[in-house]
Amino acid sequence: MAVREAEPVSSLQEVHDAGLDREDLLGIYRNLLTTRGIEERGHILYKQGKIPGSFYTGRGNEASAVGVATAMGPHDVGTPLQRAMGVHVTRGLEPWRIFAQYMGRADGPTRGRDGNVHIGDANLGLYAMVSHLPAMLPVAVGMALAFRIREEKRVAIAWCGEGASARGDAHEGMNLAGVRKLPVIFWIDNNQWAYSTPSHLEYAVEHLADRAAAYGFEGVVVDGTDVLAVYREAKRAIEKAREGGGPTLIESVTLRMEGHAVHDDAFYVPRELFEEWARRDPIERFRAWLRDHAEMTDAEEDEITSGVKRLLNESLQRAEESPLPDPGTLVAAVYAQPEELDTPHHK
Amino acid sequence: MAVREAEPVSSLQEVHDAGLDREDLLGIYRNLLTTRGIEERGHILYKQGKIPGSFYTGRGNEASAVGVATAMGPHDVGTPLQRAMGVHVTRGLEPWRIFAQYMGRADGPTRGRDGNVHIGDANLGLYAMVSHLPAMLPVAVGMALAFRIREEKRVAIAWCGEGASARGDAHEGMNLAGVRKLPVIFWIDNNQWAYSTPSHLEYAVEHLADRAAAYGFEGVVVDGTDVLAVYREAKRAIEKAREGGGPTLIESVTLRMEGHAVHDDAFYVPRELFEEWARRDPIERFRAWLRDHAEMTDAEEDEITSGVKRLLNESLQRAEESPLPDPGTLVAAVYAQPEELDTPHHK
Amino acid sequence: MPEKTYLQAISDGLREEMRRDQRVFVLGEDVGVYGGAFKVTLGFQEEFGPWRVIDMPLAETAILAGATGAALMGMRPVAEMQFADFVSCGWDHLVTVAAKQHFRAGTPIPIVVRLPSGGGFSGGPFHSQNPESSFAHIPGLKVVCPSTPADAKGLLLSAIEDPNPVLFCEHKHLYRRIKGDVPEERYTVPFGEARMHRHGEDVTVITWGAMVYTADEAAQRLAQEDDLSVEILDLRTIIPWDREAVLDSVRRCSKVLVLHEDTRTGGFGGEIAATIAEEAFEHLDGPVRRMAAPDSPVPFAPNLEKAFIPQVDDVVRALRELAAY
Amino acid sequence: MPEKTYLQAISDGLREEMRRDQRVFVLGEDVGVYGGAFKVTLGFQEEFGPWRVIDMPLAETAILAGATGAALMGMRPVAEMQFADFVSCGWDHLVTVAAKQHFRAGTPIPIVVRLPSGGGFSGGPFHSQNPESSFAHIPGLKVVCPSTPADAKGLLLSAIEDPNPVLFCEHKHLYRRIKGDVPEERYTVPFGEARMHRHGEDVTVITWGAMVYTADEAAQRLAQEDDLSVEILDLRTIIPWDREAVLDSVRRCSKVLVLHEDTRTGGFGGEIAATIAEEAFEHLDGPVRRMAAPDSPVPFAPNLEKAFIPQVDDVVRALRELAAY
Ligand SMILES: Cc1ncc(C[n+]2csc(CCOP(=O)(O)OP(=O)(O)O)c2C)c(N)n1
Ligand SMILES: Cc1ncc(C[n+]2csc(CCOP(=O)(O)OP(=O)(O)O)c2C)c(N)n1
Ligand SMILES: [Mg+2]
Ligand SMILES: [Mg+2]
Repeated sequence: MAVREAEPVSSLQEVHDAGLDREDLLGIYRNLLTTRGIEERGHILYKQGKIPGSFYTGRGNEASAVGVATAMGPHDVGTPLQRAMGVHVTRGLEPWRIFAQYMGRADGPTRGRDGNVHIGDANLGLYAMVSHLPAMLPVAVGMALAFRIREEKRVAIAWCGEGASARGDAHEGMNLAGVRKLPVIFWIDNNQWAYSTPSHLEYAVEHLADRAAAYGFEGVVVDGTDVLAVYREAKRAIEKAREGGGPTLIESVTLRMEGHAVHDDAFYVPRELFEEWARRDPIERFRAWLRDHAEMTDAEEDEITSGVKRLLNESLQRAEESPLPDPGTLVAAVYAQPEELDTPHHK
Repeated sequence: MAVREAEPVSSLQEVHDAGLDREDLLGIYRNLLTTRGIEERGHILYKQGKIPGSFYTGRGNEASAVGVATAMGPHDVGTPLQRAMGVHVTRGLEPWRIFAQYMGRADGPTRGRDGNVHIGDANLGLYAMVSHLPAMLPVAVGMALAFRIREEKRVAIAWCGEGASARGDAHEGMNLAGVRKLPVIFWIDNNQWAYSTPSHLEYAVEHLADRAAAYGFEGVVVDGTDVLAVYREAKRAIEKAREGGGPTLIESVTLRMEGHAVHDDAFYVPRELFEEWARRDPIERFRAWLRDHAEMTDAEEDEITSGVKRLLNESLQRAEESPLPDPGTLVAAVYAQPEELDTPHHK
Repeated sequence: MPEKTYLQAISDGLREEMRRDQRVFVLGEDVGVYGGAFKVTLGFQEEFGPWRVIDMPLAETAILAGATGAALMGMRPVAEMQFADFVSCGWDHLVTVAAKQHFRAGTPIPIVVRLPSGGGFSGGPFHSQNPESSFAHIPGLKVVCPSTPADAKGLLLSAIEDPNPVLFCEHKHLYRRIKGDVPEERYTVPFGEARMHRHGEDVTVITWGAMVYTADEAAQRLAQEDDLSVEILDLRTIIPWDREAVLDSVRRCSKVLVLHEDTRTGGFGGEIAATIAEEAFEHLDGPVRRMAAPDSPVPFAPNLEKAFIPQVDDVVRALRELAAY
Repeated sequence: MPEKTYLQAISDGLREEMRRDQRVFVLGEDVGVYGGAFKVTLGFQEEFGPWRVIDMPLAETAILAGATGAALMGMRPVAEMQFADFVSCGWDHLVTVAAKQHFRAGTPIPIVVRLPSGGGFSGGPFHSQNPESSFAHIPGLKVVCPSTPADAKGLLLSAIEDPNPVLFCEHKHLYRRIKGDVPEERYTVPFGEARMHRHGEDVTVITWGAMVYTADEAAQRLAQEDDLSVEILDLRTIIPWDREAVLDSVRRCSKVLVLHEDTRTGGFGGEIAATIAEEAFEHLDGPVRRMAAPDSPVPFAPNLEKAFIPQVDDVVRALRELAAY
């Protein structure tokens, strides 16, 4: 099976065909801005000394994250990673809780027990990542296994970085998904670097999407800065999986536009590469598209921009008011209690 | 890169071209017979209650094992598995020590500390397998890494079953080998079953050799019952690796002609499959070839057959005389002493 | 009440639970057509079909993470490791994801991992290990080691009900050797309650798994030959473990041997002995003795393995020494 | 003798050994151009080239098994885990292959695995763990936990010389915080010999790693405020560990606190406490006390982490209680 390289999206009609109306498009723009805004404010919080530990962002990856999350159905699930803040935003995690998480406060989704982007609200179908990459990928496969067993038309999305694709967990998960034709999408955010390590030291195949053939399913390469192409490819793969067509591996190509984390100035990335990809900034790119193809007005744009700004400012304030977590709850939090299984997820 | 399916070997000339003279051919026949003879006698020992634990053989896989071992150079190394007794035989492990190993005696290569085919004489370039499959595969890659670092023209062979190819270790090892173009051959003995599990529940690609493309190197499928084709493909891949051409994945197709182990009657394998592959018995096949193409005489054949029988009978006797291991040595054996590093291997 | 083998009790308990609860399913290597390496799930696939008794690829992380993912979606997976030893291949998943998910994310992971454990039949270094001590150190996991058929069934049902990852160590050497009465009806045995295997007054043995029977033989011999009264406490569950029962027994007998089949250094016996030394210090009339396998891999040859696994004679000797202290 | 940070001592020791011995090479994630996540190998690739300082794919089993394979071919690999926590991804290789190979096959595996360990700076559950207790239970591995710059260098060279797999736990919280005199010349610190960090008479603290400094502060405070004389023994190596030094100290002081940063249940402190309870029973004037982190993952928020890792106040309190016993 040959890898398919996805075309860019060029017309409003094409987008309509893929199931998005104009409101959806403006919503995507809002989510992109919110995503970047959260991470930019995160940087400020970090400089203010309010974020313990290190700080990771997904600058450059906003379109990839928002695009795929927009394509997910309400009952679909996923295990997003450190560069995929846009997934949480799109599925409705409130920004103030993300800020609270950054700062290790009681109202962060992990209540200060874990940090960074190790978040996921199960009520939104998102399950918190662990640092060990890509340990949640085979977990997403297990979710798809449950859907298959129960014959539910739900799909799981498993995120992975191009670097982490070298780990055995990626292989075991993809192989199982291929063997059992499970409804799971492997979403590889290929941002060309794994910390300081360039892709040619991580894998020796041209496109990671080529790997799909080794597991008996389809592989697609998409430009991760084109939010609509991302959406279209994600949608197609998700609906295919939903209808019993099995997994798809989608390699979404971007550049990690900052260091690995806040302490890393990415000296090892050629400056020209940054410049080149800055010109392909996913948000600016979509803004221009909306002006050209969807006639986004100045007023609409202002409304969105200022709405996002207001939301984030309020969110920051609310997060700062969130209390410190209670050390007395530490040990009690380790084990689940039986009644916790009486939730919609554990029905 | 497309998978190459290797042609059968049909003429003496072809074999000469691949570097084997008539003596070599008769030697291969002797090794095939010895390999099968060891395992047949193992069955008898087992029935006599002389083999503790379970008992595993590689019936049907003799040609695959002897063929690749014949192609290895004197300084090449490898990590053979449970169906590859022929590798040990070909590289010169004395049968009496194998019987001693089976019976848990002091003269087995593991001195009774490990059992079965968990053997490997480092002086012969062979390193003992562990049960956990395929944990020695990335170890073989590490051996190749050492050769690459020191710029030695040596090659490592990593064995793997088709079932065990589903494990993360296989992926991590192959990926590293591809990235660094290491001199290692991945030898997948595809005997169509992993214990009771058929291949279509282990992987969803047509040929496992297809996986090679996912790691940026060449894949070959060879008929594992054709010892000369096995030899030719192994030789080609080994010499390519030796000259800096990087890894090759060779999928050698056979059928496991017995149960997974002695306790398993393989009820789940269709009888017709056994019958079909019995007709392709690797030893009978090569015997016929030798008669047809290399004019093996009755006298030669008798000499080899009776020589093997004599060797094995003597070996059995010698093994039975081997003492029980000394329990007093147990704890002292756990850690190596510094002087053990003063060997050719740790120069 | 029917008498069953330890293996049959596990098999029947699991089958009944699968009949009762659609969410329970089995996944592992060769668990389907073959019925599992030890035949615990023999006939299950015929009854429940290939999507509730799933033959998995040879890939322990896929099995365990697959179980976790399915559990997060509301299933009750029971994963089988073909041998407990192979759980090392899924170690990262268990300690990194399964153990920590509730603490971090608040989502329970109700999975059971069945681990055919232990030695005694020349399985060698890779088919004989006891994994309970390694997992007992990882907060977030529960660890169960039944020794009787009735406990095996009752603890298995508790494990399936439990909202946390449970490692269920089945001792292979008990599978067909040990028989006992097993209630037909559904029942659970709670975690964290030790079983008083044998009442005694002079010295206590704290143990679990196959060593319960070794201790029992030793106790019988000492009762006859030395008129010594040995108490045997079968922990049954390692995490959580029944500190109160242990301390109570030690306070009564004042001398104690902690006995396990796993290797000594860093084994869970150390935790128990240390707890006794800290919390029952004033009640001790002698040093807290431990007996365990020596610090080596499990050897293959029968005579080596016998020297490795604590034997009745060894326990008798240790208890005599303690009694004489 | 120059003063160096703990990190500099490790870096310099490793660099000198690579200059001296062509067989020594480094492999790990981002160890080359980047110089490693903590910059221990900064500048190494320029000096030794890309085939002796190898940037590996993100694949811990490939790194560790790669090291083992190279070691079998006569190299002396020093593998870096980016954080100690990630060694869980290579657990199977270490416990199944590396630990057992010599016992089974007689082939030594001279590898060193560098493990940036420990918490104290909000690394959260996956960047703060202490792996020594888990590995200490696996026969065939050695486990080293230096606390001073001089020991870090000397033990690293011993680890490289050692014919066995050595897990070298570098405490991240000491990297830049702790300075000390480090001899310029090549020297080794032997395994299995504890370091007397502070002489005392009333009560002994057995500890290692960053807790040495916590214990030291507590001891200073108790000397001043309570006129209590606290002895501190820094184990330095966990496998092998210096039983004689521990027992000797306990026999002299008769009261003992075993202290570690890792979680309590199943932690190596249990092994030490149990050994003391068994072998120094008659010399004890009080219960063998243990102090360790509670049984939970390492929390992220600074106030939670402070409640988790034993603090000077906690140690002071425990020692006062012991002294008063
Ligand atoms: C198993 C494991 N090993 C090492 C690390 C340390 N680490 C964190 S991120 C990273 C690079 C990840 O690269 P990639 O998968 O491409 O994701 P990206 O950060 O580029 O989004 C590394 C090595 C880790 N998180 N997990
Ligand atoms: C990691 C691991 N899990 C499970 C097993 C148990 N087991 C032993 S052999 C085997 C099947 C192996 O199949 P394959 O790789 O095809 O090799 P074959 O036995 O067919 O030669 C299994 C599941 C094992 N050895 N290692
Ligand atoms: Mg990347
Ligand atoms: Mg097979």
